[in-house]
Amino acid sequence: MKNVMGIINLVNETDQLEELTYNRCIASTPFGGRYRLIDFILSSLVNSGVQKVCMFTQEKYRSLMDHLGSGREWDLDRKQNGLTVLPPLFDDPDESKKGDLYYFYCHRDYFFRCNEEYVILSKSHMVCNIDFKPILQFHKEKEAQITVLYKEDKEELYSLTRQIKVNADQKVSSMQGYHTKQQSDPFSMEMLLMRKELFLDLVETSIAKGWKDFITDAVIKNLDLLSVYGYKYSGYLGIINTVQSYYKNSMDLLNASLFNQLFHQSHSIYTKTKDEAPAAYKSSASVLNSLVTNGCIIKGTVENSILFRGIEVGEGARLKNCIIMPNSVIQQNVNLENAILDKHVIVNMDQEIIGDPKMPFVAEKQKVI
Amino acid sequence: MKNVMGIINLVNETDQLEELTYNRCIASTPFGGRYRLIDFILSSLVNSGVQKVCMFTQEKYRSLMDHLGSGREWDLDRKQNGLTVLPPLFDDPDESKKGDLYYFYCHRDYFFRCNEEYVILSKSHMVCNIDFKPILQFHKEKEAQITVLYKEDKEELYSLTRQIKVNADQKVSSMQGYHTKQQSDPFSMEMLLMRKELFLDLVETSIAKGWKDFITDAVIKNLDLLSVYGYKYSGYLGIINTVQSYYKNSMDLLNASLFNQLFHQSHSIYTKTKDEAPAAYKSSASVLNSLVTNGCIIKGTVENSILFRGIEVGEGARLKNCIIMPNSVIQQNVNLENAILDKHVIVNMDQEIIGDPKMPFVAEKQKVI
Amino acid sequence: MRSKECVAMLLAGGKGNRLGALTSKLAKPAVYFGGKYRLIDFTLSNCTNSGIDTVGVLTQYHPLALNSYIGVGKPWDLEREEGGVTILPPYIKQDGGDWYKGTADSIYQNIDFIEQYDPKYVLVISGDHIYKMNYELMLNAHIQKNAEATVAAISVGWKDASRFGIIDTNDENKMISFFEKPKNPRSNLASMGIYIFNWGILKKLLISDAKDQRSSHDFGKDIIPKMLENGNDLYAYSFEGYWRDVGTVESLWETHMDLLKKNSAFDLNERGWKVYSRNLNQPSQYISSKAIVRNSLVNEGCTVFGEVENSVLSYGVHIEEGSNVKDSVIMPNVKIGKNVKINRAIIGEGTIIHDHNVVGNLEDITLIGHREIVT
Amino acid sequence: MRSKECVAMLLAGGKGNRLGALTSKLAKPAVYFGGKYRLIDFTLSNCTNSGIDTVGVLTQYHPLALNSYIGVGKPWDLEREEGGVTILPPYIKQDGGDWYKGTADSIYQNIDFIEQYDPKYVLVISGDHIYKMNYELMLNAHIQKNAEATVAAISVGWKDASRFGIIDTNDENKMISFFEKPKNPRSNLASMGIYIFNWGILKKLLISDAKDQRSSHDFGKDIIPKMLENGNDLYAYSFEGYWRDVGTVESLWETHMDLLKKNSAFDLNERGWKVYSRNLNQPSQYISSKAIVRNSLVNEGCTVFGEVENSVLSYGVHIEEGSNVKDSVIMPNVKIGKNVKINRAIIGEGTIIHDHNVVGNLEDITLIGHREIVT
Repeated sequence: MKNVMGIINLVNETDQLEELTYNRCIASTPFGGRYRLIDFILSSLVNSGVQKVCMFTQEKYRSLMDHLGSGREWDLDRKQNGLTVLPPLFDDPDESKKGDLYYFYCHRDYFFRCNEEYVILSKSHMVCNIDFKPILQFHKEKEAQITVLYKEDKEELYSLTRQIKVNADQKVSSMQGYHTKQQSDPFSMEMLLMRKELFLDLVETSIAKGWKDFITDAVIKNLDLLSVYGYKYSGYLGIINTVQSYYKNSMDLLNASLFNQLFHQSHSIYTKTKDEAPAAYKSSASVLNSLVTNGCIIKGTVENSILFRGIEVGEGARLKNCIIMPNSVIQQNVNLENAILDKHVIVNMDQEIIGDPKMPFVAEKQKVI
Repeated sequence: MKNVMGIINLVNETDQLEELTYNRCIASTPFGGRYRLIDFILSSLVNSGVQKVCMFTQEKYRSLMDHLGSGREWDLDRKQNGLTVLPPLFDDPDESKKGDLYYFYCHRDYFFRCNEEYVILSKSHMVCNIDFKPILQFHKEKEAQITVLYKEDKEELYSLTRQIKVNADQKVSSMQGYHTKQQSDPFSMEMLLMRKELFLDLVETSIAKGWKDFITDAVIKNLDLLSVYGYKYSGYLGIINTVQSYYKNSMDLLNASLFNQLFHQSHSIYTKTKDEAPAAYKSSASVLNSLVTNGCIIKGTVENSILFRGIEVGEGARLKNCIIMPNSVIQQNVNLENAILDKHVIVNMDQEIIGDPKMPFVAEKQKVI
Repeated sequence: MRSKECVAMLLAGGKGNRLGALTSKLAKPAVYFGGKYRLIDFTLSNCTNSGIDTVGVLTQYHPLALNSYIGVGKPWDLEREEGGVTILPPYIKQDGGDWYKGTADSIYQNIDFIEQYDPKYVLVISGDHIYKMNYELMLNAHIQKNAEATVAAISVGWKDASRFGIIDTNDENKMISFFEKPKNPRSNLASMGIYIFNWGILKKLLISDAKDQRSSHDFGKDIIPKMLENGNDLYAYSFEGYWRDVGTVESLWETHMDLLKKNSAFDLNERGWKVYSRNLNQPSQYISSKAIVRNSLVNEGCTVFGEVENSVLSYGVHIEEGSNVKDSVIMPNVKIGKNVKINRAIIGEGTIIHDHNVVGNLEDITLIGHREIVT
Repeated sequence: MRSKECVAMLLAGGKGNRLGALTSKLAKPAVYFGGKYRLIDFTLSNCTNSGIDTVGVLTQYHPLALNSYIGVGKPWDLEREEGGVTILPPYIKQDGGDWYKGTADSIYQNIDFIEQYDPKYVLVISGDHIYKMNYELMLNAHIQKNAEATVAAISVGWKDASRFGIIDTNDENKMISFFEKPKNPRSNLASMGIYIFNWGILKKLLISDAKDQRSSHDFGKDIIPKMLENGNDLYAYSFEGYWRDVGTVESLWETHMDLLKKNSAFDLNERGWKVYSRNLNQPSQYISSKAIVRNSLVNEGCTVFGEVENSVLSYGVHIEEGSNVKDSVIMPNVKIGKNVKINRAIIGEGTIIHDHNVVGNLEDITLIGHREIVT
């Protein structure tokens, strides 16, 4: 995979995560106890042997930069190759309305300097642990110009996806806009493999036509002209672009078999690490069917919940179906159900909050309840 | 100096560097063959034993971030302490008109979390190699509330400075606005030492009064109320905020004794390093009174000039009184006098450019001549 | 190279025979502790938290895991442009090579390393103690007393005193006598094996000690007694926190149990005194709906389907349904099958315990080594 | 730990006796070269540029400078989360310690290190050669030939052949014979001391060689001849670039002079094949208005007031007015006074040469060691 580079495109990601993304982009949203969404695609690329990754950022990316740092945790802090962040090159915010194609176009010099033959284009809202090697293999065997990853899923997803139709010979015959998925139709994972040359070609010709969006315009409008193949992915996949889908996919991790599919593969998911002591379960603690992270000190009852690092759960407190992000404090005798607390939230003693199981209560960062 | 933190304030730095700062801030302007201006204050702080430095950035700081990276080269890549960049917290560009006081005010939480007793407030446009330890000593001895560094210089500076009056007992009696210096009056180095508490106090009360600028408003308008002392600095100092002062101070480095004052002290100036081979002087090379950096390949004649890294000087080419920034190429038989070439400039064969010795010719980044 | 006021020399070459199977192919300071750490983390974190940024680590026994673990000291904030952590193995000189013959000899052989930094003081510490100590305060005391050497000391129970180096001092903490493992101890003030020396004096002593054929080249047995004999000014520095030498299987187990006590004297979560260690990429711990976890420390990467009580689990431990782990220390990546009972045991890294086994008893601490398979 | 296809083992324990004063307290691979580098930079950069990301460095002779220099390999882009550079000194095991007795023995003693990565191939290289080689191409040839071992080889002048290990091959590059320093060489194809082995086979050989009392535990003298004897499939891999073993003062000097030749066969500025090294914080070099610098390589931190011709200056060299340095190699921080003449000399690090001295002659290469003072 030395001749493949990764492009992570954070421009115009569909975002209905509301409070969770008021001050951050989707890519830096905490997920799964100790990760941020970006970790999954980044780790997948690195584990597949990709050594060069560039990332197009658009807005609210300060916490993402903090998280990524020099890229060291993903082994992408390199003199040769490694991680490159490509921020918008223009100062006029109006220009950003021109869409991701314009972002790519402004940085085409960067691609000219890269020697890789192929690119994998992806977004950040797909939670997965993918090995891209068989996909390159498939791409070559089919002599495809573009390979799109897709998935079939019978379950209700609560997320917005792009429907895709794939023929018996695995050719893609149509791709739609973003919709809430209801049926069991296959949908695009928004991950595309193609030659770098074709990618740059499509960017240049589409810009000339006044088009804006790579997939919606450059790919879908050229679907007849290009040989686009669909590669069916069958591993774990979470699609996170609405609060509901965030909540559902988080809760799915409490299913041990899904958890193992995502995390206990031969390849790890990497993230920024912190110096926290092992989680301390005190003698009054009772924890069932939950994910717990280091730095937690638990004296109360925790059920069907995800605790990020450094959470304190006071004596007599009860958490059920909750997601608690780093460094939040749940004081004594609090009763919390169906809730998502962002970072550094404090819930004072004896409070009770019961959210709706379909639409959980969400507390913004640093809120005191 | 463990109880002193550095604050480098890049907000509203007086900038008449024209082409040199179209796409970068003063702090990241290349200087002295292999440095950027920020390196001097940053190294001075670190060499004095300061372990925590925060930096307020305003705009055009992308190349600065690239340069600083994780702060590793300055030994500021730390878990405890180290370098923190504090970018504007607001999205509305109008708010930036509120001045540096507002920037400080928005980040006051950061200072509350710091344990240091003193702050050293500085800007980035002073080229120097200062040991701050005697200044802290002076500050304590005088029981000063604020100590301002100042300098007397008989030479014409071509830069904009703030005049300062210091009494016989070293108390500061007045400070002026920025002017081109003509006489031999003492002037402020815009470096202030004070207790962190006083700094935060001044920020808060000045904001309440609708003031904008820390020195112009919070310090100068309170000069009667505060005991402000002046510490006279006598080492090398370059003040870079106009093209003329940039050129003059660069040329000054070709004076071996000034060069040694700045660089060959017991403390080094740190900068981001690159992997370049030693400079190669070919058999046709003739180099006189010049600074040359690694990665240069010299076949022509170089006189009274500063060559940054990776410069090629072709056979028969003549450079005189020039400053050539990284990776520029001077082809055969070019004749260049009194010129500043920014990074990646190419001067094609046989070209001749003679600038004015007082107002040198400046070529923007990536220009082809 | 800027000179450093104080350079730390960390002794990490010991074999740790009394830890049995745990150290058969592993240096003692690399032994796992507290669910997440290795023993050496505590001493290295002490250095960082005390502002000491130059540490030489003396290794010679099975150092591979230890060397890889330490690297250039990044996890402990000890990756520095000047100073930081340096691993100092024995080496061959022009006239041949010598292994380190004792604690003092290991410093003697690295005089060149210390001289690079031109320090005033040298701090000598060990990599196998569990404690939090601000060496800066000890250094301040050393300087204030105008001492030539200062030895950190802690009060121990009188019955244990004869297992330690015992210090007798006057009212001003000046050392009057020092006896290594005395039969009839004069005091219960025990040396913690932590020394600060004026480098100039220590250097001379090390050079003359190296020539002394009868010396065992040990700080406690040779250097300190010689200094007392020479009339040097030696002081004791009293330490009053938690301190344990985890030299035996029993003390390793007991020290773990101390962590689990209510209001434990040793808090791993203390803000302002982090214990740093190399972090591994492990997902959050998964506690199933049938699991019970009480009064325990559990690290990331664990999956628990059984019962865990009063125990410490390192990363990657897997415990299946119906199993019960009590009063035990489980090291990384141990896999425990169904209906297993473990009691008062230490289980080494990567060991697999199959279904229905019973490990441990109420009498002794049971030790199972690394990478064993209990069928 | 992910498995690695190929692990490199870099031999860096040699004493380098023939470099005299330069290696009296310095491992040979740490000797300065080319104004900016140390010898080991070339081999480590080859690894990086060949995509090999796991390198064990075997050290035992005066390793302090070398170990500090290598650190965790950051300058060579070899600081990796898995793999990267690991320093492997000799160590003490349960049954005592052994120094490395030969090149093969040093690998034998570190079988555990290699096994961690479960590699298919092991590349054995030395830290004291100057060359640029893409080991990936050699590995590809090894795989394609289905070889059990591949030895890199270069054509040398027939008169020099008896100084090398000489390889005789058939038309398909298969090795027929190998003789270490033969009196009557059968070919002029010399071994470069660069080997690729299938790890499974090498491991067995190393274990049996370790038991062989008569073996000198050396790759060239023992392992390769044994493989030929056993009928293993050994191939030569022909290398056609610039390659020098800088084992003597003369060859060290000559290799420097090669760098200065017009159209030198060895280009330090080659784009796409950077030679990495640890960078020091030194200002730009200052060439005064009275200086003459011609056909020379000069590193940062130098200040030149005199004449420099056909020479290489490392960082921090200071040459005063009226002095003339010709056909010489000046190592870091050398201070040369006024009216000094230096000709065909190598001057060691930190040496000071006072005014009016004359160093060197037209016959031999003159060597002045490190930190000397010539008054």
